[in-house]
Order: sequence, then structure tokens, then C-alpha cells
Amino acid sequence: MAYIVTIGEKTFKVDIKDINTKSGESSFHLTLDGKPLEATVVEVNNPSHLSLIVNNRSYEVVKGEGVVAIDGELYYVKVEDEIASRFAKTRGGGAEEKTEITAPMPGFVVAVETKVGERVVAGEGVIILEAMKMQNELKAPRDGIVKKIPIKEGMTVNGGDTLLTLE
Amino acid sequence: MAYIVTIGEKTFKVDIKDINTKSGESSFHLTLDGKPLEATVVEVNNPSHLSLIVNNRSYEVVKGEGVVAIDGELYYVKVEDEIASRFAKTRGGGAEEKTEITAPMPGFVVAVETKVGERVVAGEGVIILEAMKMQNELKAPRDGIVKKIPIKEGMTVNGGDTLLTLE
Amino acid sequence: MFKKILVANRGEIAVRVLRACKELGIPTVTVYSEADRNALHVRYGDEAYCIGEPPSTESYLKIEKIVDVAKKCGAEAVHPGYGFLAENTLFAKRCEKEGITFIGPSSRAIKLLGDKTVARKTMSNAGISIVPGTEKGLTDEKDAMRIGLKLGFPLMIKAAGGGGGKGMRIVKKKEELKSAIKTAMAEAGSAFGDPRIYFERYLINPRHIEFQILADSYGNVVHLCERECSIQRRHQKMIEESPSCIMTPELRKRMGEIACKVVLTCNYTNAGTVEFLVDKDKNFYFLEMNTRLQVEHPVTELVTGVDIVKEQIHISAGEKLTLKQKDVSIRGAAIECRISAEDPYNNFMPSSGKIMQLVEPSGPGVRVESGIFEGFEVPILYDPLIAKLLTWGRDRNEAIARMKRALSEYRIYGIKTTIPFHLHVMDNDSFISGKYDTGFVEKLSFERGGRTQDEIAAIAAVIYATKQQKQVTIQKRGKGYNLWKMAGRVGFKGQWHT
Amino acid sequence: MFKKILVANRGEIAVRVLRACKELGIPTVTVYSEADRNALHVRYGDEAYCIGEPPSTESYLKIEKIVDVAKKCGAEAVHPGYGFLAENTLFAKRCEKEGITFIGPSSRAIKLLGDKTVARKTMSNAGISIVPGTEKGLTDEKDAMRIGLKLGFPLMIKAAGGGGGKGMRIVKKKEELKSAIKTAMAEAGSAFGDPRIYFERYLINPRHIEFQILADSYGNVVHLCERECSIQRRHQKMIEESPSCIMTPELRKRMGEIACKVVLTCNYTNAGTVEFLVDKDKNFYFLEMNTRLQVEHPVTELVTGVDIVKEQIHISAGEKLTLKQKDVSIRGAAIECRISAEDPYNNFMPSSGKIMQLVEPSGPGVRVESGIFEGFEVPILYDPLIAKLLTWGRDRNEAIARMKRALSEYRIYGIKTTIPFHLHVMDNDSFISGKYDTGFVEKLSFERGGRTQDEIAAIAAVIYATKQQKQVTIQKRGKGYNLWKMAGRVGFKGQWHT
Repeated sequence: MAYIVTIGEKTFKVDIKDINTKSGESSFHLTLDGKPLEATVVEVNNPSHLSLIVNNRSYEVVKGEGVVAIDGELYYVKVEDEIASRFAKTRGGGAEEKTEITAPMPGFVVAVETKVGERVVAGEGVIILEAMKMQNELKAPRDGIVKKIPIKEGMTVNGGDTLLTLE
Repeated sequence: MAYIVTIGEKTFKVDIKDINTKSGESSFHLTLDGKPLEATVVEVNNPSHLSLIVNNRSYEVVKGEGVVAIDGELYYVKVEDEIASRFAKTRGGGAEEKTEITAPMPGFVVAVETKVGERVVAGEGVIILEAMKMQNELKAPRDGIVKKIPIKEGMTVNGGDTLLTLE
Repeated sequence: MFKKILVANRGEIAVRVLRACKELGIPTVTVYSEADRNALHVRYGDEAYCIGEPPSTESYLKIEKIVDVAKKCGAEAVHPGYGFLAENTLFAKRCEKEGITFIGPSSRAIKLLGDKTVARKTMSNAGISIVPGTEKGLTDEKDAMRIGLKLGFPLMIKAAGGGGGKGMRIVKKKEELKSAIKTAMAEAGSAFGDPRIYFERYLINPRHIEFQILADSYGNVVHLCERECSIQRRHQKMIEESPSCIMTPELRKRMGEIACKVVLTCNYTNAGTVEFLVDKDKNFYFLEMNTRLQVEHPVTELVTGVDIVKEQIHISAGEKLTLKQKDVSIRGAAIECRISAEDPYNNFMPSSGKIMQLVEPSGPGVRVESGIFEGFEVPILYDPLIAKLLTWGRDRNEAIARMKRALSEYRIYGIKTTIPFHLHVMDNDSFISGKYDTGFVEKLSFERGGRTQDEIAAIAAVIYATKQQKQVTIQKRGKGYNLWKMAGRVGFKGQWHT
Repeated sequence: MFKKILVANRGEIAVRVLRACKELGIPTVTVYSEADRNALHVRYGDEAYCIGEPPSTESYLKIEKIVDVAKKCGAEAVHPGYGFLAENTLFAKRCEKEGITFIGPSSRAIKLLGDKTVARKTMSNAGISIVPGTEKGLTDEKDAMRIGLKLGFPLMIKAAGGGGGKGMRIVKKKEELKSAIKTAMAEAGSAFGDPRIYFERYLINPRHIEFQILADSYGNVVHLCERECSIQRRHQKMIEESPSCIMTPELRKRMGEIACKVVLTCNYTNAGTVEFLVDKDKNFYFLEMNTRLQVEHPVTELVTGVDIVKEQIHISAGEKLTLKQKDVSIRGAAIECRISAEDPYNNFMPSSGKIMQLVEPSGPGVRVESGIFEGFEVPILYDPLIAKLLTWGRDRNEAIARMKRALSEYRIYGIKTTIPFHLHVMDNDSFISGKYDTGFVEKLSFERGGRTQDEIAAIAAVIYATKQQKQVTIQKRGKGYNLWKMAGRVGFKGQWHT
């Protein structure tokens, strides 16, 4: 699972490869901008207060709303999964003009939750696409009537394929 | 609402007369064995940790399972509402011999959850009696077959009335 | 000894006084406003009485209500802490009248020393150096103009009726004088109901050094050496220490003797603080005397070993001081950092909110005086001082190292605090060398910075996201776990642009 | 100075050492067993390495793994704390071999002083009084019988190979001797792999007084005065204080000189403790020397102002002691109460579980050394010592008053602790008067009791019931909020009958 993290003007790509949980401790293989790292976390006394060890360096981490504290220092962070991030890019700037949903990445169509002729509202989940073992709900870009659904449940699609068109 | 509290070999009757909650603080008029007292409580940082002021004396109170701590000292407590307590008394000492359920106090039969001829097990809830706006589940005193139910849902009964007999 | 003491204050100082009472075995009574029902002091005392609505004018400043509670519950003495009614002549007088012991000086002494011009004149008459200037209050603008011009510039205008920076003006050249007099008088009038002002020569960046004194009712006076309080922002102390880096045994002896003389001149009893300004040539001038327990009293306790609050209580109970001047000495060095609910990155704006997480430092040489706890809503209504962190070391360097260590252990999430400011000062060369004066904070360039652990923050953020997603999946719920709004130290320069 | 220090311990002592490193600006490495992943020390250090499964034989006692971590991460020194590998000759030797500095004495000194009979002989040869008895280890039962009968009764049998009460027997009359020798040898053999025993005359209720010493590699030795450790239960110290109530300047000088002589006799370096037994006539006898940092070292730190852990690090880094004997003096009095996860009402049975709520005392004169936090599961595998509470006062009475105050502020819910025991001792007349000896705990009648606030407990219980009922009604759920199992101080005599 890949994420794009924005802190101030910096952007990091963090890819979590594997997760293993044993007696309260979760272990992660991850890459940070391609650099492999080993991390483990365990709760201290609530889910937002963790002990984080990255490559044997120990940190005390607390989570707030849009912010994490590392050893008492605050960092304002924005986390998007890479799919959402690519989706945002695919959409470009004129989201309100958009009439199509395209696949943000190659995947498997798990469900189509609307049909041609139905009215959908902006933000309504219409297609579920599975990629990298995660299910992603693709949302209607604006209010409208569904004009075309050129895919079906069970299909495999490529990144960029059009999945749904609005009138 | 009246409660019977047992601490060690002592028993207290505590009657809560009135409750008023204002900006997090709950105020109670209560009597302890007939002695009137004013109490207020407010949460410190979780529902089991309270600041309790009784007649202007301040106590720090924490609740555990069957125990309360007053200023760090533990007191093992048993709390029954008076209705349950009367029920226990009505039952007397020979609970295992008991074949009847009697009404612990006047009330309204909300539900009868068994019928004549059915097998019930000890502790199974069989009748719901509403009294003082609280619903109380009356339980089968022992395993057995229901012999008689001389009441019906919707009926009002007096304290001491027989509600159910086992064979 | 008193059978019961009422503590007429809140926050860390109320807890401090309650602890002293507990160590003396004296039952305690607290009072609280509706905003403080679950506050630490309310839970710490033996009895607690609500005295009114949240604004202090409706509660902690209500003389009538506090006296009523004291009489009702049989408290024989009242400790006012600092702030609120601590230097209120009317309150002290009222207590005297009701036969309740006010743990502090007599109302007469509070009055005498509360009027800054009277105090100056008294000291001057007794041969004590005061900062040059006028010795009587001025109400006439023309008089003031004439006298001010004669004294020359830079010049300090101060209110005669009270302190705290109100009615205070620095006048650098004569063109500014007239309007400064006018506005200072107006400000003093509205703040203290007393428009009188007086002039002092403006000393350029002196050091602020004060002497803690104790005086009993039998004419015995001792001083507990000095505190250096030059780290100030807008005349508000932020960091205090003892001993002062400029002190010599000889200077301490001279200043200490003058401090005791000030006390004897006023027939002052109980604990008090004589404040001096010290110039570059180590000339020192009487500034004023604070007729109460100071915020920074623990600094002196750490180096002298004397429990000042317990001494106050003993003195008020009519006991003789057992401490002699020859028994007083300084061991090691102590520093205090005032932890305030203020945003040091935003002009020290007050910050209120709920304490979501709190970890207080401890271990060797650390003392915490705190008025907060996890779950407490810091009210915006009262003083932003929420805690004091003190460290002691065998020498000043050790005290600084411990302060850095303790500050780095301190975690207060949910509100903004001055912890990052203090961490910054502890790394400042001028502070470390001890070569600083009251101009220190003004000259300090304090901006966001510090360690950059962006990569760790990015990893942590992703791990939270993963765990949250997992939990959402498991729980089949849409909301995830409860996240909370948080503020504290910020370690990254650029991130506020977002 | 070292570039990096590895702390080979856990709990409060690991945190204590980490704090010292932080104050010195030295990066730290911690090691932990799988049971301690979220422990305080793991979160406090800069680096952390898991070294194995929960049992200490699989982790904290694994020399190989710890040395591997030290080499891997580039730690130049290892601090062993107390317990675990602190007095392990093999570990010290291994560190020496690998070029890692063992922060403690040489392996040679550990070995010499670890063998109690060798230590006794060495001291005896140097003219130092030892408790009368045998100076060589006995392995032959018949020899032992002969010698034991000659010495007379009461008699103490001790293991030559190690301490901690293992292999220890008190023999009151000759009929008991034979079987006592047999079982002591067997116990010593299985505990230390060394069945040798030796005899000491059994002193009836002596006082246990020890001297803290510091010695550098240049032949400089100072002692930091005494600690009185007579409050023991089964040879385990529970409360320590300094100064001792029986100490006089003259006796301190004599004992201190002997302590320094012990150190010089063994060419001992670093911090250490020389233990003495003192009889009613103030005759004192060398008992043994502990070649490590003691649990109770902060008592000495509070009265002398010396940071013993930092001194250890300086000494190990090859620095000269800057402290001279004439600079050492005691100010005031300090007491330590060991807070253990044990049930004082049930024969001090160990208690493990999750810390549900924790409030630590603070304020004037209080020092907390803690290894726990809210949410921590106290493992049953390790030492039950979870924290140490210390107070300092201008005199012993103030230290006691503060200890009572601090103990009453301390809240540890979720496990049983020794806090009620300590509260009881602080109210005991023998303790208060200072007239106590090592028989104190045995003679103490400690039973449940204290304040009776049954009525308040009843009211509180009903209020919880009301609130819970209300919540159930509102939420339409059957379970109510989360209740937790709790244990702590019990203030009511009869309630355990239920």
C-alpha cells in the first residue's frame, strides 16, 4: 500500500510492504522514497499514542487531527493513499467539469453500484475497484445522470480506462 | 431511587432524591440511612474517576469492579437497588427450594417471557415488572417446569403477589 | 497552630499551599469558581466551596464570599497565594476585622508598599538608594511636564497606585513626553482608580535581582539570598534562577542587608520580596517590595532548603523564626521555567483548551509545581501560568542540563505552551554564559525550528493511516477512532505554510 | 567522553541511567525483552534493540546478545544498572575483552568482592573488623560442624558464592546445626553453582548502615556518607534514609575512613557501597561490599547533591574525581520508600497486571524514580520494584511529613503495591523516633486499617450505579461502560470478609 505524505513543502512516498502483528506489536517493511526501512509500533496506552522504532531508532509518537508529534515536536501532515493521489492528478484542476471516472490504476472491478440512467450525486460511491488487495471506492465527480458504464463487475481494467461517463 | 449498599458487614440505605446536571456537574439530594446530604460529582478525566463533594467535603473517587477507591483507599462494595434487595428478602434463605416468584413490590407486568408447561433454568429471566419507572427482570429461582402463571402482561400487581409457580 | 486554613486561590499555587498545610497536618478549605469544579486544588483540599461564576470578579475576587466561607467552616487563617486578593489591602483589613488571620503582612504594610511613591519616599528617607526620579505622585499634567523635562531622557513613567505594567511608559525623547503623561494617567486611572503617576530614570537593560525575606512579629528578619529574574517579557518574568551569575558574597551581603533594612523600615512581617535593579557597574536601586509569596519562591527553596510557605504559616501563627541569618546558605543552583498556556510562536497569545495528554518530567533534581492534569479544560479566564518546572544542580551548568532534559520529557498536548521557548533559551549562549539582562527576551530571535524529523513524521502518519484503515475494515464502521485536536511544540520551519 | 552508552537493564534504574546520559549529552541505546516493547526505557533511549524472550535468562541475562548489540551499534560503554548482569564477573570480563567500557569496577574487583569469604579474609588481613566467624569457605560437613560448634550460638550460615538471602540460615542452638549446614550447602550449590558456606556470629538486631563511595583510577577515593537501611524484610531493604539517626560526626569519620580503606585495599574503582552491621554499642563490622549502583543511591544524592550515576560515567571515561572529601557534606535528611508490586496485606505476594490509573506525587522535596506508566502491564517475570519515592526535608521530621504527604498523593490502580505499608511505617513511633534496627519489620504489626470512610464509599457506589443506569438507559445498551479490576490501598478492616 503506497501513500503520499505532505509535510510543509516536502512530499514523501511511503510504501508499506508487509504488516505482521504479534502480541500487540505491529511490524512493517516499508520504503520511504524508495529507501527500505524496518519499523515496529506498539500502543503505549491508547491508539493515538505509539512507541515507534524505525531501524532501531526509538520515537514516541502521538497523533492528533492532521498532526503527529514526534518526541514532543509537532509535524502537520497530509496523508493520501497513492491511488487517491493519482486520482486527484488524473482529475486535474477542473474537477467540477469532469464527466468521467477513469481507473486510477490497474485493478479488478468488484462492484458497480449504479446503472445507466440513474441519478448520482457528487461524492457518491459508484464503483469499487480492487488494487493491491485494497478495495477503493470511486466516487461520482459531480451530480448527474449516468450515461455509460463501459465495464462490468468482475472485469480487470487498466489504469486510465474510462469506467463511467455522466451525461 | 433507593439502594442498599453492603460494605463488609455494614449495610447502608442510600436514597437518591433528585438529580440535576449542569455543565458537567451532577448534583444529588440524598439520604444515607435517613440522614439528608448534598452531593455533587464531576468527571476528572474518565467516567470512573470522579471528584465527589458531600456536604462540602471533597473526595477523589475511582471505580473498579465491585470496588470504589476513596482518596486512594479501597472499599469493596455491593450495590443493589432496593427493589432487587426486597426481592432477595422475599425469597428468603432457601432459594434453592423456592418454587414461586412473588412481586418484590407493586408494579406493572410488562412482559411474561415463558408459559405454562415450559422448562426454565435457574436465573433465566421470566417476567418483567416495571416499578418506579424502572424495568426489573424477575428470574426463575431454580430449574423446573412452569406450573402456573396467575398474571398476564399489562396487569398491575401488588407487592407479595404470586406471579409464577414452578412444578 | 491553626486548626484550619482556607486557601483563597486556584491553580498551581493553591496546590502548593495545600501541600504545605498537609505536611503540617492542618486541615484545609478550598474555594472555587464554577469553571474550576474538577480542578486540582478542589480535589486536594479537605473541604471545598463554590464561590461563584467563572469570571474572577464574580468568584476569586469576591471578598465577601470568601470571608463568609471562612467564617462558616471555621477557618482560622486564609492564605491568599499570589495574584487575586494577595495584595488587596481591603481583604487583609477585612480578615483582621473578622479575626481571621491573613497569612501575609499586615494591611498597613500592604498599603504602604502598594503605593509605589510612598514606598519610594519611605526608602529614600531611610537612606536606601532608589531609582532616581520623583518621590510623590503627580496628578497635574503641567507639573509632570516640568519635572519630567528636568529629569531628562530616557525616562520611565509608572503608576503610583499599582503595578503589572499598567500605566507604564518609556519616554525616549522630550517630544513624546506630553502624550505619554496623558495616556499613562488615563491608564492608571482606569486600572487602579488612581491616576497618579511618578517618574523614574530609565536604566538601560539593568538586571532584575530580588531578595526573599522572612520576618516574624518579634523583629527577627532573615533574607534567603537572591533570585535573578531578568528573563522577562513585557515586565512579566519567564525564567528565574538562584544564585545570580553576577553575585559575589560581598554584594550579596550588602544587598541582603539593605533588603532587611527595607523590611524593618516598614515593620513588615511574613514573607516578602525586595526587588532591585542592578546596573552594569553593580549599583543597585530599590525598585519595590512585593508583599506576598512570589511565583518564583521555589527557586529559593531549592537552593536554601527552606520551605517558604511553611515559614509563612509559622510566622502567621505567631511563632518566632527559628532560622538565623548564619544558617542560610545557597547550595548549588536552581532554575525555574514558567510553563504558560501561551503560544510562543504567535506573540505569546493565550491558549485555552483541554489537556489531552500530559507527561510530567521527574527524576533527579526536578521539581514540578502544576495546576493541570489530563482531561482538564484550561480556562481562558485566569492567569495563563499552568505549571512551573524547576531544576536543581550542583552547579548552574548541571541545573541547565537538567532543565533541558526535563523540558524534553515534558508533554502537554491539547494546548499551546511556552515549553519550546524555554528549550530555546536553555540553548542560548547569552543565557548559558550568564551574561544577560532585562533586554534578553527582546533581543532574542526565537522562531520555529529545531530538530527535523520529517521522515519519521511521514512514516508515523502512514502507520496511523494503515492502522486506522485496518480498524475501519474490522469494525465495519466509517468513523475510525477518535482523533483529537492538538497543539504543542513545532519542530519544522516550513510546515505552517500549508 | 563516550560517544554512545548502552544501558543493559530495564525499569526505573534504566530510566535513571538514561536521564544521566541525556544530561551529559550522550546518545543512548537500550535493550529489551519481548515483554518490554512499550516499556519506559525503550521509549526513552535513542536506539532500542530487542534481545529475546520475556524470561530474563533469555534476554537481560544474555551476555552474548547484549555484547552483540553494543558492537553492532557502536556503544563505547555499557551501564548495567543493578541486578541482572551488574555483578557478573563474566560480563564485565567479556566487555573488557571486547573493548567496551563496563561502567562499574573491574572484573577482578567484582570477583574478589563477590566471593564473600575472600572478601572477609582480605578485609581481616587489612585490619578491618569483620563480623566474627570463618574466613574460608567450607565444603565438608564435618569440618563445618566442628567449626560451628566452636563458634557457638546463635550463628549465621551464609553462602560464600553469592548473596540475596540464598543459602542463608540462622542457627539458634546446636541441635539445629547439622541439618542447617546440609540444607544451606545444597541451596548455595543450586543457586550459585558453589556449595561453599561460611559462618558469622549472629548479631541480634543490629543496624544496617552502609557507606557510598566513589573511587577513580588515580587512587582518589571519597565517601558520600552513610545510608541507614535497617528497614528490611527477609534481608530485602524496604526503606532507606540518610543520615542515620545514630550517626555522630566522629562515628561517621571513623566508618567513612574504614569504607575508603576497604576500597583502597581492593584497588576498587567506580561507585560502590561498603556495608556494615552496627551493634547497640556502636561497634561496626564490615559485612560486604556491593560492587554496583545501589537501588537506594538517590537517598545519598538528595543529601549530598552529588549525581552518582554521572560520577560513575565520568570515572569510567577515565576522568579524575573533582570531588574532594572536604566538599562532601549532608544537608537535611532524605528517605526512600521502595514501591513494589507486592501485596503488603498478603505476605508481600508479587502482584502483576495493568496499571489502570497512575498519579505520581510531586511538589516540594519530592523525587520519583519510576519505571511504570498508565497502560503498562507489570510483568511478573522481573523484580517487583516498580518505583522509588524519595523525599527530602530540612530535617528528618520534615522528610517524614513530606513522605506521608507524597504517599497520600500517590495513586496506582490496577495492581497491589507497598504504599499502604510505607504509610503505616511513617506513622510508627519507633520509626519516627529513629530507634529501630533490622528487627523492625518483623516486630511490626501491620494489618488492614486506617481511615474509615464507609459512608462516602456507599454514597460513591450509589452515584456510580445511578450514572451507569442513566447511561444504559440513554445508550440502550446492556453493558454500561468499561469497568476495570482494581487493587490498591484498603482502608477498611472488615470488608475482606465478603
